[in-house]
Amino acid sequence: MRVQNEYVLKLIEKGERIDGRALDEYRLVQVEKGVIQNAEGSARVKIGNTEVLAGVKLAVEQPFPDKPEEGLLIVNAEFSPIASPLFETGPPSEEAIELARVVDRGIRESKAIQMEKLCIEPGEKAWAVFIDIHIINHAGNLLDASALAALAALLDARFPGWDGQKVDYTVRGDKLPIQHKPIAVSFTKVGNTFLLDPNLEEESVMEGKLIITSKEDGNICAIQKTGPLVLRLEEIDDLLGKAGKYAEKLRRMV
Amino acid sequence: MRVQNEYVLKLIEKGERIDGRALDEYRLVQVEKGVIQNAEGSARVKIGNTEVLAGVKLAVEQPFPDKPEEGLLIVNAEFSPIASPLFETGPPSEEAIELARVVDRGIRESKAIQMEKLCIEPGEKAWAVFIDIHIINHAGNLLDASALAALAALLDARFPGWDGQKVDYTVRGDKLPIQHKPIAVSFTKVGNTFLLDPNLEEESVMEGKLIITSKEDGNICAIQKTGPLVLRLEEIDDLLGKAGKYAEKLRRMV
Amino acid sequence: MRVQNEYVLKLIEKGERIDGRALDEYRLVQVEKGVIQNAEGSARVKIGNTEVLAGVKLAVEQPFPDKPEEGLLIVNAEFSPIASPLFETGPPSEEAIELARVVDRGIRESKAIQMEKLCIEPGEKAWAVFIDIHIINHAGNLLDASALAALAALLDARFPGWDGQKVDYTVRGDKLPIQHKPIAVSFTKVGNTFLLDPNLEEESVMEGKLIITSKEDGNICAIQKTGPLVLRLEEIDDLLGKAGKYAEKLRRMV
Amino acid sequence: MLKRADGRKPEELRPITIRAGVIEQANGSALVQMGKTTAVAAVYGPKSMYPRHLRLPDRAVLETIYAMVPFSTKERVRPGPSRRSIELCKVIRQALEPVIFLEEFPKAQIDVYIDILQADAGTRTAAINAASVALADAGVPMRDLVSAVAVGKIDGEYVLDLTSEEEDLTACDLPVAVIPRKEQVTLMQLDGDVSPEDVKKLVRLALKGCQTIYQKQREALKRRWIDEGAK
Amino acid sequence: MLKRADGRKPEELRPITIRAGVIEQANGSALVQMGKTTAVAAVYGPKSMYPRHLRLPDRAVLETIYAMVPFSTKERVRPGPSRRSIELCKVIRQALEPVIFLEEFPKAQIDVYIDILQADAGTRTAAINAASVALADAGVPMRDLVSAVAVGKIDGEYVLDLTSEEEDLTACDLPVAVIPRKEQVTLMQLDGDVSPEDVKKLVRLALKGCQTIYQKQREALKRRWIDEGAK
Amino acid sequence: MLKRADGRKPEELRPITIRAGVIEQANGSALVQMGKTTAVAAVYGPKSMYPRHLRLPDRAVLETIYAMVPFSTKERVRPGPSRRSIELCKVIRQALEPVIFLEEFPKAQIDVYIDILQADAGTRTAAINAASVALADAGVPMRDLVSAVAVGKIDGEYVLDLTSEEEDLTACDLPVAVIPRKEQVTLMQLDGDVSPEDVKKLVRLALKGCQTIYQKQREALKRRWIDEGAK
Repeated sequence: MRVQNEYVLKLIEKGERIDGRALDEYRLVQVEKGVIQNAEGSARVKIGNTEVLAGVKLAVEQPFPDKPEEGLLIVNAEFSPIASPLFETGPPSEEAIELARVVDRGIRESKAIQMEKLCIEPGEKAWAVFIDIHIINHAGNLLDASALAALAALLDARFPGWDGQKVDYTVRGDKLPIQHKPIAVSFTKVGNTFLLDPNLEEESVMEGKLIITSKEDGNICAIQKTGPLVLRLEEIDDLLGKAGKYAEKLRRMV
Repeated sequence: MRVQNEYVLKLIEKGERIDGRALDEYRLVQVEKGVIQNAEGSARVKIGNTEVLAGVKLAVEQPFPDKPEEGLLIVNAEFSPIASPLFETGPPSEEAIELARVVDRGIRESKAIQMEKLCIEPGEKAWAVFIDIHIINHAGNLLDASALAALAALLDARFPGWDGQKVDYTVRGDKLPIQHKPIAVSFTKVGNTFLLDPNLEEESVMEGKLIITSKEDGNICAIQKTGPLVLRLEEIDDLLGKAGKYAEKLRRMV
Repeated sequence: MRVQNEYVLKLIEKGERIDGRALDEYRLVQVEKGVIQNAEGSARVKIGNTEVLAGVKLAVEQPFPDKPEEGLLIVNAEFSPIASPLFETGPPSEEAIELARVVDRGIRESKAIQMEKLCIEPGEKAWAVFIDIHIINHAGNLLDASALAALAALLDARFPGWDGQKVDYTVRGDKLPIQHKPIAVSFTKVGNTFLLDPNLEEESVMEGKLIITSKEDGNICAIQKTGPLVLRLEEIDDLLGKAGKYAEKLRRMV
Repeated sequence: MLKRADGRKPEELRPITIRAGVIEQANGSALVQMGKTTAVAAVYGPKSMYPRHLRLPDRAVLETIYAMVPFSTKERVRPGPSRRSIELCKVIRQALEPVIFLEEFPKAQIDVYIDILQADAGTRTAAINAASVALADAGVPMRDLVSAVAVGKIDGEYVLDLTSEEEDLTACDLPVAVIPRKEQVTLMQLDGDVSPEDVKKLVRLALKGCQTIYQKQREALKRRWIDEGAK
Repeated sequence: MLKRADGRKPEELRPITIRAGVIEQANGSALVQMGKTTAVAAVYGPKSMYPRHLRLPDRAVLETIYAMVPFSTKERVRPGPSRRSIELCKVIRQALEPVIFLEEFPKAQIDVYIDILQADAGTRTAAINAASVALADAGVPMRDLVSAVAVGKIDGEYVLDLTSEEEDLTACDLPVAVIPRKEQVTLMQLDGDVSPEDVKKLVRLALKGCQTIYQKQREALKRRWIDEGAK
Repeated sequence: MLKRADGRKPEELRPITIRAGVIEQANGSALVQMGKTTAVAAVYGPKSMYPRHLRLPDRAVLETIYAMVPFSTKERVRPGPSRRSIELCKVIRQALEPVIFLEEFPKAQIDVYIDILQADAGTRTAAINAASVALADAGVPMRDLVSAVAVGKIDGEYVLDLTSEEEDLTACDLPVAVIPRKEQVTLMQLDGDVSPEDVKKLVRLALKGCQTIYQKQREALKRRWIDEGAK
């Protein structure tokens, strides 16, 4: 393990990677929508061997008292133990909670969903959008894959029926009012180098990541520094400048 | 322990049991109803040294959305640590949950309770029947004792008062609408032999059980294979044929 | 530790204490109200190095069915791990729950709050008074400090606004209807001696405590014997006789 | 003189039944009925304590678990510990500890489980009465039994062994446990609003009641030993 | 003859797809689709068991965790174990145990995780089919595979492999798992109201269905081995 | 220029008070008030880590627990961890780790507990400021302190140290923690909708604010050491 780690580190110092990619090159990204019939929207995202499923379910609930004229958004992630020997059964881990909350912030802060169009009866009834992220195989870079899957599932989603009393899940109505496409790009620091889309070996030697979620107009809607990483101002400037470009490439996939 | 186990096994091979019973003979079965005054219905069942208490409580709740014109049935079992050194404090064990669910299915699937007669106001209010099973002493064959106690407690139960607003537990009204008497019989496999009503020693060497719950008309309303037992088709046929006969004997006790 | 303990014990046998106090002498008691702006009422109590914060929050809830014309009182204590190496994170310990319940009983049984004046709409809406006790530093005698802080916070509390629909926490209205001032005094038995306001060293060698909460008129509204202490009748008589006097001294502080 | 709803005199206990040895699987057990309140207690141990790091080098750890069965009350009790039951586990444990020679079993644990099958006030005192007999039935060495009862004050009169109806009328609810031979109090709690003089008199009334209960406890153990001897 | 909503004959299985080796991180894995029901299983182990005190001296411990993904059903499923899923973990484990040579791995544990991605009845039988292939894919030594399917009785006719629509119509729901070569039953549950004769015939129908599923399981493993060999 | 509700200039911090050594029982502690936000931090350790299997052979484990006191906000906070507080524990820990010489204490653990007594925005940054002083007060060897503040953009202007009123107006909320002497960022989060250029400028504004806070932290530690020396 240790020998392997040093090899990975040395390669990266030279600007190379164990799987031959360029530092800013993603593995093969595949997005498939509509994969789960019982979900109102769903998507499978594969980035290399990493595989993530996102499902959107809708229900009618009472709006939050401070936002009586808006729908509700709930993002949840489960790191299923099927996906990795590192994952355990039980309540969501610190990592799963952080991932879900970063994905949530990207969608919420970009106003990707027109939340006011989810209101049915102000203060009484509104659509609640549940986005569940389910990891199928963990081969690195879960965050970028999860955020992409969540967005793709939202774009796939359609309203079920509603007769004023109960939801009819056999109906597949209009699309959800999605107006923006936030995309998360994780810049991963290994040694003194930043790279994109780390695999598991690279994550095992990384210092941490700066995750930047941006919109079509290049504006930034969420940032999260994760791991015991430190960042110099010039590094931050550099990554902020690049995030939009890489996001745009991923955005074309959904 | 191991010596004891081999002795039990050898006896059973010869068709004998350590307490001298025939293979299909129950220990002394005693059923006593009305043992708990604060319960709407209750029963104590003893089978040999095994002792189980079942209590029925009624409350008014909202019916399930998919069954707006029916009452609710909730069966719960607690393996109290008073009853055995094998039981621990804490949330119900896998065994306790399985037992409660098998008892529940026998009652539910046989339509023992006329659930539609528990409805007070469709979609709004109906009686919820809580059956709680409490083990007092565990000397083997908890399932048969628990299912019998649950049925006896149901037969003992009477509605409390209801004035449209709240329940008056000081009133003891009509009996519950019970129309069938499902009885569970556990066939326990030890070596190549099936026996009834195992004691603790026999349970410690068993392969598992096939639990068959049947009604007065001989129809079967619940089956559960439990333990790492395998069953041949002829064995299943044989047990299916016998279940009703043994159930009838127990049914006469309630 | 053991040597220290024996020294503490020997001193107390002689009627002396390691910090030079008389057996029935409290450390410096300081009460400061209005220390938390977001609470409807709050108080910090210091007894020597022991420091406790109590906060009162009000919300509108449904009254309990058996008391439709009264408000609700909820007392909760958290032994924050900031306060002592003895405290751990997680749900409240047995000790924290006992402390909260003894404080609760003193307030409830003395009718310190005119609960019927908290009713807004009988059976439908009433003020719920949440008293949260938060330990900042544990240097002995948490109970007396907590009960005092809870009372001081109640006396400091004012109603927020209520427009019939929701609570407006920016408004600071009338005082709560407080009509009595219950005070808890813990008599701590070390060897054969009872003393007041034990410090940590004294608590580490005590047998236990008799906690007596009394009102202005000398009546007793709560008692709790805590610890594996035994009490003779004369001891009880003696402590019952003294509780009111010491309570009066503390009462003057709030 | 106060007329009690069940016809008792103020200083009269409810009918009390005590049986030792009711749970065959336990090392010791007892059933106590005080009026309509029924408690059953089982003792498992002394036995080696796990996990090891909780062992005490010089004495056994006593664990008491008090629980109400869901159908023991008018309103169904949700299973699992409540804040009330957590407090009761603690005061019951501390009512029993003073009589047990825990120091005879270093590194061991003794588990006392108490289930309330039916509740009509006085469940903690019935629990203590049952637990104390169950401990003796298990052969755990003890200085004495512990006996317990609740007292109150209704219409100015001191009354022994409250029912739940009486709990709504009393000026105070004062459960007391004592070591009968030494007349020492091991549990004392009070809810209410009464004078110190009232409390003094009530404790004495409770002690008197406990002496009667003590006789019943001893008789139950005697019956159990005779039965055992007869086997 | 009964007309089934999806056009199947009474004794016809839903379209079934089985793929082995779908999760790269796992020691073995499989995906099973039976109609609209999709189960994915992953095996981790055999590996040393922790915590140590749970180790068995003479065999491995088999752990099975069955979970429904929140968006697998029409009404969203709340994450975390339910009473239903706890029971299913147990019966699935006991359906698999009889075929695994657990005694070859003393002190070890074998974890089988099963996620239901989409549910349209028969999730426990799909779970068993997937788990059994995943165990074989992981190279865990087994006597045989286990194959499973649910059967029922609609309008007097025996039907194989129920959908959730059919679950609302059937006189009984009878999931069965078998060791196909020995024709031994390792899981058998029933909900309903049917005669003993019905049950006998239904078990035979299930066994017949299982033989077909068994072929699909073996083909999936063969494809996997050929693919691997080709690498 | 923007008029702030509390009269501050855009680039002005709220009144800040820092006191070290406020909890006698802790190895180190600190209280930080930034406007109406109050955080108190306590450090216990370095000490031997339990359970043993979580020990790291080459460094200490840092544990940070962030909790809001129930009465710290307008709506009462329910006690116990929330998803928000679990995330904050993680980012706070990772903001502090880079400055602590954890490798000096193999197999040990250092616990940092932070309670928010009063919340008016900026609780995570106040928590970091308090924790960092508490660690120094405990004598834990550190490369430098960590200083933190949140910045935002209101009506086109960059503003330092947001209140909760301002959080409702800002185009983004950007909490930042830095190692002041090296000008390295150890915490950075953002909620909002702003251009990359905005972020660059805001980080610089935060850094400037942190330098002022850093002076206050050092003064608090100096006062504490002088007080101690005087004893």
